[in-house]
Amino acid sequence: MKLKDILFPLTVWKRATQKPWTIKDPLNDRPGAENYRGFHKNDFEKCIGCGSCEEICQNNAIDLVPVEGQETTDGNSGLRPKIDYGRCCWCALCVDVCPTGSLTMSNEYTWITDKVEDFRFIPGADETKWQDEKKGYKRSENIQLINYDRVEMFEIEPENRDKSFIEIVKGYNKEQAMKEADRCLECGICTATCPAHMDIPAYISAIREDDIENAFRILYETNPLPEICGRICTHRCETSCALQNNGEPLAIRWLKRYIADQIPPERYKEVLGTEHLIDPDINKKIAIVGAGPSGLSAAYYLAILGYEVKIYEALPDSGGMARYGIPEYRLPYDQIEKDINYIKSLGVKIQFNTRIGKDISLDQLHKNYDAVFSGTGLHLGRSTRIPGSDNKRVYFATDLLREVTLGNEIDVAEKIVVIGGGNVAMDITRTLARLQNKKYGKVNVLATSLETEDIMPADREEIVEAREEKAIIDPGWGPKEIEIKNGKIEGLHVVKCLSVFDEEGRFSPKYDEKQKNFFKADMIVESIGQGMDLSYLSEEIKAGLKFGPRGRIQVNENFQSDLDWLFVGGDIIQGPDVITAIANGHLAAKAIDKFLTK
Amino acid sequence: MKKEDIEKIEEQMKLANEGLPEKERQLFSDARPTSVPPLNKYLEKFLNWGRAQSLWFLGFGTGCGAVELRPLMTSRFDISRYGIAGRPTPRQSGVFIIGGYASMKTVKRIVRSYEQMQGPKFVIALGSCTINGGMYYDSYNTINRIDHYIPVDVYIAGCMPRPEAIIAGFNKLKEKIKTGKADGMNKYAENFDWYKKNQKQIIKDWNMPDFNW
Amino acid sequence: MEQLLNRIKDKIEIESLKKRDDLYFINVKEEHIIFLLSYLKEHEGFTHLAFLQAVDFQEYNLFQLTYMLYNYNIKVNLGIKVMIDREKAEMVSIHKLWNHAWQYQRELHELFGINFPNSPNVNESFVLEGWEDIPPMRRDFDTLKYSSETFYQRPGRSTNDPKEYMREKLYKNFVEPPKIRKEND
Amino acid sequence: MNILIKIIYAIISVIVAIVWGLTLGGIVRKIYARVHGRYGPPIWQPFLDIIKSHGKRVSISHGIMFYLGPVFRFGGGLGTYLFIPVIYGSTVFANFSMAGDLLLVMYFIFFGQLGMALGAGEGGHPYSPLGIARGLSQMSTFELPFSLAVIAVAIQYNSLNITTIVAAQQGGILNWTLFTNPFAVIAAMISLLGMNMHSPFSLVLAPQEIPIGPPIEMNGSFLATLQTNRGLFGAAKLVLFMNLFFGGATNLPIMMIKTFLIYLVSVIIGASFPRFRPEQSFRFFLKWPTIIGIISIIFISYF
Amino acid sequence: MIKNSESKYTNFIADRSKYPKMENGKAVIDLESHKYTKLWQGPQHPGVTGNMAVEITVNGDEIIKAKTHVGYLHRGFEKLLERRTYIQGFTIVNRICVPEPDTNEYCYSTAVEDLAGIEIPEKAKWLRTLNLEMSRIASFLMWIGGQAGSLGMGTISQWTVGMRDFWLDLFEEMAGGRIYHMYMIPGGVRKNLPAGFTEKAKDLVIKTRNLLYDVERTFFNNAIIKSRLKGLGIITPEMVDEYGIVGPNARASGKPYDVRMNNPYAKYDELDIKMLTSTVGDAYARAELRYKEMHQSLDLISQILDRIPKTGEIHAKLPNVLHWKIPAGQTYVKAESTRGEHGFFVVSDGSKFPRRVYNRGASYTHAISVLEKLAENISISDLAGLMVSLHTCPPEIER
Repeated sequence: MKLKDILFPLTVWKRATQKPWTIKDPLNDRPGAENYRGFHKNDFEKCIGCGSCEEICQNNAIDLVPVEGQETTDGNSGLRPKIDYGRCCWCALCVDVCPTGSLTMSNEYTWITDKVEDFRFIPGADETKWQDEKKGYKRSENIQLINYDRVEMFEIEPENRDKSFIEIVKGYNKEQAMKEADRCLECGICTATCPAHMDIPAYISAIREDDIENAFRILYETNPLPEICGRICTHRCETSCALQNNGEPLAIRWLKRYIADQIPPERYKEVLGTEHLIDPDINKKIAIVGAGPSGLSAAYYLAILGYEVKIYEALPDSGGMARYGIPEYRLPYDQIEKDINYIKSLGVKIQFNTRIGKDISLDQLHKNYDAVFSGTGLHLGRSTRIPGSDNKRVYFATDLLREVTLGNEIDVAEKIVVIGGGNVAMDITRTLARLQNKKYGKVNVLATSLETEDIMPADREEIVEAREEKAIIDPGWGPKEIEIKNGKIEGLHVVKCLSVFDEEGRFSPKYDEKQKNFFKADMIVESIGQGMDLSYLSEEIKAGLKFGPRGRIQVNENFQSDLDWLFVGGDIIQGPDVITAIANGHLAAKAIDKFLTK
Repeated sequence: MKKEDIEKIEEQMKLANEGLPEKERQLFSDARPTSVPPLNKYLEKFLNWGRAQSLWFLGFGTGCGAVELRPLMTSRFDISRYGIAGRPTPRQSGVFIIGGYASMKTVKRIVRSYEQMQGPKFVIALGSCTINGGMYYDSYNTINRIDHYIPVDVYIAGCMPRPEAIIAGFNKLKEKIKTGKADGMNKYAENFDWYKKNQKQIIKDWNMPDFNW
Repeated sequence: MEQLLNRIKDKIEIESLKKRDDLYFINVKEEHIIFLLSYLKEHEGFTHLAFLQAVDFQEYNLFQLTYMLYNYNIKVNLGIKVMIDREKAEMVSIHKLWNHAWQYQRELHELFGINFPNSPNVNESFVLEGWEDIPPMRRDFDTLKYSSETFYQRPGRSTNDPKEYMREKLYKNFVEPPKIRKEND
Repeated sequence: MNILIKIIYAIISVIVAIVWGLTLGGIVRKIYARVHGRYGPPIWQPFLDIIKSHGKRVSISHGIMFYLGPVFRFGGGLGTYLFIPVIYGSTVFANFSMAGDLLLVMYFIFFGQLGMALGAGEGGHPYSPLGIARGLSQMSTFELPFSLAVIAVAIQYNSLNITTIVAAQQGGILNWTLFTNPFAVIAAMISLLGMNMHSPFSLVLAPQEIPIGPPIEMNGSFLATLQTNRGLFGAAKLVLFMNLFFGGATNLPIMMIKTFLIYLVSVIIGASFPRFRPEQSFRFFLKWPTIIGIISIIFISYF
Repeated sequence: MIKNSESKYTNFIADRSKYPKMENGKAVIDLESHKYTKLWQGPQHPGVTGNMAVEITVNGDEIIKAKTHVGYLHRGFEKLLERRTYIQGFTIVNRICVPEPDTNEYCYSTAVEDLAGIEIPEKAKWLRTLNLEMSRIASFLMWIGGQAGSLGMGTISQWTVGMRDFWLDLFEEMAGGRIYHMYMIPGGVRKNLPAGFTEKAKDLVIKTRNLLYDVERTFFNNAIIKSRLKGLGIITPEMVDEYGIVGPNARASGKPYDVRMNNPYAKYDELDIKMLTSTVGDAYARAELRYKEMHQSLDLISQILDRIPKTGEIHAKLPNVLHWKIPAGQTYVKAESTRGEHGFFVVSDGSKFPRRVYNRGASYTHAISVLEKLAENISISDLAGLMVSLHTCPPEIER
């Protein structure tokens, strides 16, 4: 025992002279750190109730419950997470995974109670003392537990596509599709937004499992035209995708296309299990007017229900606006054939070049068939009715597109102005650009619209691609007058458009007359909307129907008109877009079945 | 009622202690716990005040929560300022801190220790695991709710609750004691059969007396 | 290391797999295990037994036993994998080679139900007390079911699936898709 | 003097001793806390603890000896205290001082421990007898240097009456035994360390080894009695040491200061060292303190 | 490496001639003879480390036989992990050892990355190393407090556990959690260092060093500590292999095995680090070694803070974690915790859930076989000190 060893320990007393480390008031002096994982907060304005937090929670601590004052709308389920603090482990995975960033944590950490049921609460709805606390754990930008970046879709280079009508988008390959499908959160909010209410999470999950056949079956449950839809659908589902709150939405449309592309036409029956459809002994016949998406959809479902279906089509080929309104580079005709051939193979007959009202009247159909479904679509163009718009070199976009599809020669001018900012305007712009390129070797198409670029109704990628194809998009101008000299078009006078809609959301454009512009043109195409042609309805029938706003036929929720044998659907009722038409056809088919078997 | 009848009832009320081997049964008490009513109003008030001022908790780290007890007792948080101290024997402790999850093997010891504590005794349950299973809700070896097995006075949320939260929990417990609402001991005695049933359901080899005095 | 594997291959039939520079795996047959372990310990310097554990491959009706050895000199971990029958799970004890192996064997006996004859204390309980069910680490033991049946979760919880909830709220009329009328209907 | 008044005085004196002893305990806890780098419990915490212990509604007993244990312990403390004159010249604090009271006091120091041993043994907990064995062995060993020191003091002042010894030390600081017989004081102070049971001699309570040893089964009022005794006995010990070695006290404040300083020695050592192993502790007392004690006797007898 | 060490420890082997009777090298214990007492140290006992129990048979004060009982903290982690996806797993593994959760996180995350073939960014590796070293120092501070406390010197534990709390404050700023940091997520780490962290950490390194010097003066230069720890619980070099002892326990007996240097992981291969060993193998040597390793950790922390890149990614992109599948495979990843080699053996079968996750706790062997062996023939008062000197973390034994 050394003396040092006895004396040194006495130096502990040095500490007695120093200030103690003790925190004077631990309850108030110690707020949690800047990114402390304390109790939960939820910003209801951002929350969409997608349930990702519930899914990632390994403790089953989160329930999704309806909350008073939170409406269920498109892209918002109206459910909100309720957290059980008898389960939570404060790992903050729910915060990290939250696609909207609404769920966060405060730095508060003290909660004492003797009533244990209190520990189940809805952050954001229940009054808590930390709900306004700024500090606390937020979703880190540095880590991504979910992939917010879309898998790039391969497209043909502009220089390789601007002269021909070959399909631009190549579609996903297996690896890409798997990767894209992997991004899905499986919340199912998109299903409500989709007009056809397709079970999107289910088929995406099937892609992930690499079970394409099952995915294909899921598609056909609600949508018999997957190839068409997979290319030209307006994909409203993607606008409500939970991922778009923090990045790019899931490419649902491309994934649908991927599924449909994987199954060769000869295997359709085998995959869908319709190889040996029996005659269900119904002996009821249905006539369908128009071989467009709604008609085909209704025909398909009626056919698999066992009805005898016949479609009457005015044009020489089937597909309706999908064929005659969409250029081939977006939707190749062989893909339309693929879908339609399958429907035909189920026993649906199509009679082409038969215009109702002209070749055969609707009354006749009523007599010969048990029910009639009419989905005649919007084939007429609408005019701006500005001075000069009655010139013969002023065209409607729909007419031009139809002519292109029919293979008729179009007299393409050197300088063309397209009026309109929708997808149809983009379609015609790009079609004309291609034709010009073929004819003159250069492009001089200008598309203008009332709406400025940020509110243009056309898809973003359409605008981008149109520009890539050297078409000029110059939005934000209101057409005033078409200058005509000697019966020849000189150009289009426009003024700056300040706003398109008034405060109540009605169409009422306001112009700034001082800002003027003049677009030179030899040819002008109007693409500001389409109208329906209801001339096939005889007066007698019209008298039995009711008409709603904008001349639409009024139908009940089953698309049954006031004449109980006549079902109407498609663009003339809702839309216009292809998926709504398909949904209409689907519902109408079921309604017809119900109507006839009751 | 006749005296014999009372004796008969008392005989029936005795605990069976069937978990013990025959020769050990006589070594253990077979009396049930009884509910002890509070004393007269003012004296009880004074005693409650005294009880609240000096809380000795049992130094039994039943789960992860024990890791925060050491900072609590040492220089940084110094819980002794509030009259709270650890005690190594259940006989002298008045507060039982259930530190989080309790495995089946530990529940047996918790029950034993709790019963050995002398009333009034209080239980503080820390963390999610004691409330509804916490992150071990699906584990085959941890219980989900401690209040099924012993009465709990105060719950503290967290995983783990920080020392500050535990101090706040003690403050809440003190409040409860002062107002005389913390009577887990009487609750245990009154619902003794229910608690025993629950305990025996999960503790498979019950080789201890039914009530550990 | 490759040489070492070749030396072993000369003696017994093994399959080897390189996972990392410092981690190799060997598949070996059950009857060679004692020879291989003692050879590695005595002659090749794999003196440290890091662990002995089992993996349940229920679908193949096998247990995989993994002996993880370590060589202090060449600083390599070598995992030796043996497949044994799951129904009659029994393995030779290695407590004579390593003194602490009995702990692992006791654990495996309790949690997997693998028997190690002659291993000390193998029948004693390790972490469980009064366990009556099948050994809990076997894959056919459902821990959530056991837990919810035994411990009672706090009642009063219910959740909603967003998809179903929105269907209920927004498109209730959208009934099931038309059923394909097939022969077997 | 009227015996009744004497008893009333004794009661006052005992209460003062208990209060002072407990307060001293609180102060010491505060001091320890400062060394630990914290603030520590309030000084009045020991009183609150006693109230709490009395406030227990249920209190288990293990038999008649279990009751008697704390009573004996308290009796020992009371006996020790009652025969020590606390303040020199004060009638109130003179207690029952008499000729030869030093022997009685030393007897009572032992008595309490033995009583406690019986009571704790009745508790049936295996750690109790372990603690008792440690406690009694250690007591036997530290009693040896203490006895030697007391013998030296008795030889020095030629008396076994504490009052006489205190009286002999009056009149200046150099008259204290501390300076007249330093060896005896060293031996006695070392055994005081053992008596106070602070580290490194905290064998009996050693929570990490035999969780608080003998009183492991004590609870409720039993514990409260023990706690009260700790105040009383603690004060008694310190007063005895003050009287024997540090010149006694002529008034209450001096008594407080002196006892506090004597106690501080234990605290200074206690905060700096861990606990001895039992046999180390026994050997320690039997080695140097004993030798110093013998030296003190030789010193006082022949120089 | 070990020379003449034999003479050093043979001096301390207890005299076995007394009792009990030996037969075939084993003590014959007849419990019915009333010569022996059976005692339970734990689970409710302040002298055991955590919630475990040692059943001891004593003769007077001397322990004749000790038997460790564990399982009081068994939560069935390995079973639970089979029910959790790979990302969910990382939140639960850190509960395996409460005083030092980060090693678990590290091993688990790295094993998952290893199986999935993910390479994590440089900066994340540095941050992980920093986190690991910080957790080592926090754990060691708690340990030395326990070692002093087990011998009855509360002062040191009050200091060091208090100091550990400052480190926990740093953790709180760094990771958002005090005890459970959940920082090392598969793919990298969760957060960048907050502003001002480096300065705070450097201050704390200095503060801790000063405290350690105080501890050295009062603990390692303490006569009673020396007398109690020297010669207590000697681990011979032969025992290291025989019992699979790892970590400071092995290094104090002269086995140079430190995963950080033997099989460098994270960024340890780029740091200036030296293997510390001792040859004595008793409790005092172990304590001294750990004391030196604390200084080493502080040194490493300073190094890391200087070298940590200012910019860069901290997390590699993961696939959508909600349905993350990992190709089938098996791997074993180990790291050096304060108690030694801590490893995770992960088996994936290609599904969303791991097939098997096994955690090799460093104290698995030394709390059971080794403790049982070393506890024989020591005094009951030394048992707590011995147990702490082996540095046991019960939850990692039973998981």
